[in-house]
Amino acid sequence: HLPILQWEDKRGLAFTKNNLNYSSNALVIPVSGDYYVYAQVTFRGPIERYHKTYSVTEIITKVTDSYPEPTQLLTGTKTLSEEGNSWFQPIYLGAVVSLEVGDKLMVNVSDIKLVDYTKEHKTFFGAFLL
Amino acid sequence: HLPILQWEDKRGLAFTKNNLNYSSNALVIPVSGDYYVYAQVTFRGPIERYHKTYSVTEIITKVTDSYPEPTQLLTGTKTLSEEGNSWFQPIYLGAVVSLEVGDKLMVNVSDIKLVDYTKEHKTFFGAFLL
Amino acid sequence: HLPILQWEDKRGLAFTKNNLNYSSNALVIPVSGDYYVYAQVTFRGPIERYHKTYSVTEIITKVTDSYPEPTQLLTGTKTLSEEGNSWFQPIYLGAVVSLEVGDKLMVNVSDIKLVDYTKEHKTFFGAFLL
Amino acid sequence: TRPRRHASKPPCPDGMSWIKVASRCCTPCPAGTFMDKPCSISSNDSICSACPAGTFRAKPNIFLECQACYECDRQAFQSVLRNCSATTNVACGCEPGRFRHCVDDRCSDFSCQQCQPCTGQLIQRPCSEVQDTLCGGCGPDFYAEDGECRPCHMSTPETCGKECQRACGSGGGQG
Repeated sequence: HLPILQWEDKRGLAFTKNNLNYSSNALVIPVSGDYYVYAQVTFRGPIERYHKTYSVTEIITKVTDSYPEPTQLLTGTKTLSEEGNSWFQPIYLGAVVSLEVGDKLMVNVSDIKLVDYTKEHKTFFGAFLL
Repeated sequence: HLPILQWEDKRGLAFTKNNLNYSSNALVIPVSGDYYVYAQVTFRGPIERYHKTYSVTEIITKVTDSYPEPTQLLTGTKTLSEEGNSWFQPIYLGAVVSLEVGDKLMVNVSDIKLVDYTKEHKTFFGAFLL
Repeated sequence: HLPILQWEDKRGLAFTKNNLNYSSNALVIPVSGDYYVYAQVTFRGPIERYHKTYSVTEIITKVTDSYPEPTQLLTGTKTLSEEGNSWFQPIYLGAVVSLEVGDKLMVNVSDIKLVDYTKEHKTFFGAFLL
Repeated sequence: TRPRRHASKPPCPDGMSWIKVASRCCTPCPAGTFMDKPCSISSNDSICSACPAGTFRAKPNIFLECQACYECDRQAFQSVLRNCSATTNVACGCEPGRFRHCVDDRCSDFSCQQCQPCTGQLIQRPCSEVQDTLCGGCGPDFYAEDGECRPCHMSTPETCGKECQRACGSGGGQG
């Protein structure tokens, strides 16, 4: 499986409320219902001693205790054509999904080393109950 | 007019509820109000025996029975610079629009052959009442 | 600071309601709470007598009367690789932020001359209270 | 006594799953089905229904729906290696004469590119599902020039240089 991003959930602009808590890299669903789930990851490169990146991918996945396989909910895949020099590529995803109490939401990326984690307003993740 | 995408509305992650039904390629608005409408289309190419694609466009449109012309609500248009080899380009759109009961929401694209329809989490469309 | 975009708030698809008003280039928050804030800016170029654009940036910022510095809430920054010929690049941003009554929301861009303001469905900005 | 804030989730015996709405452990639905009606306090077990066509569940589950099958990308010359069944997702490969050009290391997204023909060259490694043909040196009756393999019969004594003469014999092709 693709690497899972870790998130800040208290400091700066980050917050959780209404029992929608963050634990072990996941948002944990407190009550069953339809949620608008969204995330943006800003990718950036190249990483010097790293080979040319051909594409970047962001996936919001759902993990359910009773099922061994994660479910891919939303995926953004973008090929890159910025030759050699440094590049930035934001991918935003958002949609309504039906979730059950206890479901865990996570964000996977094709390569953690390419994620721009330096500013909270460039890479973010959230959900709200409709 | 640009081609209109068809959607799965029951199987897998897809669902409709609260009388927001899907019929003839459109979401039909059951009650007047402000809706957050969104869609992502993942485009991919090239299609070999097809000329080089210069740009891709996704438009969420509204059709109202009482007015002959569709209204373009949201548009995402992106030029492509991936030379020759295969490329992927997701376009996400989302915003609040005021809709009347009976209005129909559809997604148009510049070229249906370039739409990645293979996985439900790459291309999706939805709306919810605020 | 980066230039601030001006918006149409009455004509066409644009509207404001529930006291979420637009004044001096900003949406003014009428009641404290969590808002889903979003904006899309379509950038396009090149502007003939203009040097090659390396990247485009869109930032949704918050200004609070009691604090002299604007706060960057959401940022989308993308490098461009379309060699010379004309290009289009939409950037969509959206997330939940906690706001206080009187806070002002604005959209800043790296270069106003590159913003495609010609069609209301290509560049838009909004917010709604959860 | 302490008030029971809410029915906490006792561990279920192996092979059983906690059903919140029923506040009890029940047998999950087998692979290939989904939980149409969860078990309840009164009834003994859940009602499972077969996954509708175009959907699947690979493992026992308590889901209310099955997962939508992927589709093979015909526009990108993919072919179906294994159809979607009630318990397995579709598996896609490439049409004959094409190989996978992966978008990333996982290769969950790929296009099918034409195998190179190695005209006039020896095939060092044939084209396969996962990689292009690997061409070797020039084949018999061909000689190497400007990075290409040219047929001996196309050369003339005047144009047949050292390599051509080595590969095609002294007189070259015609004349």
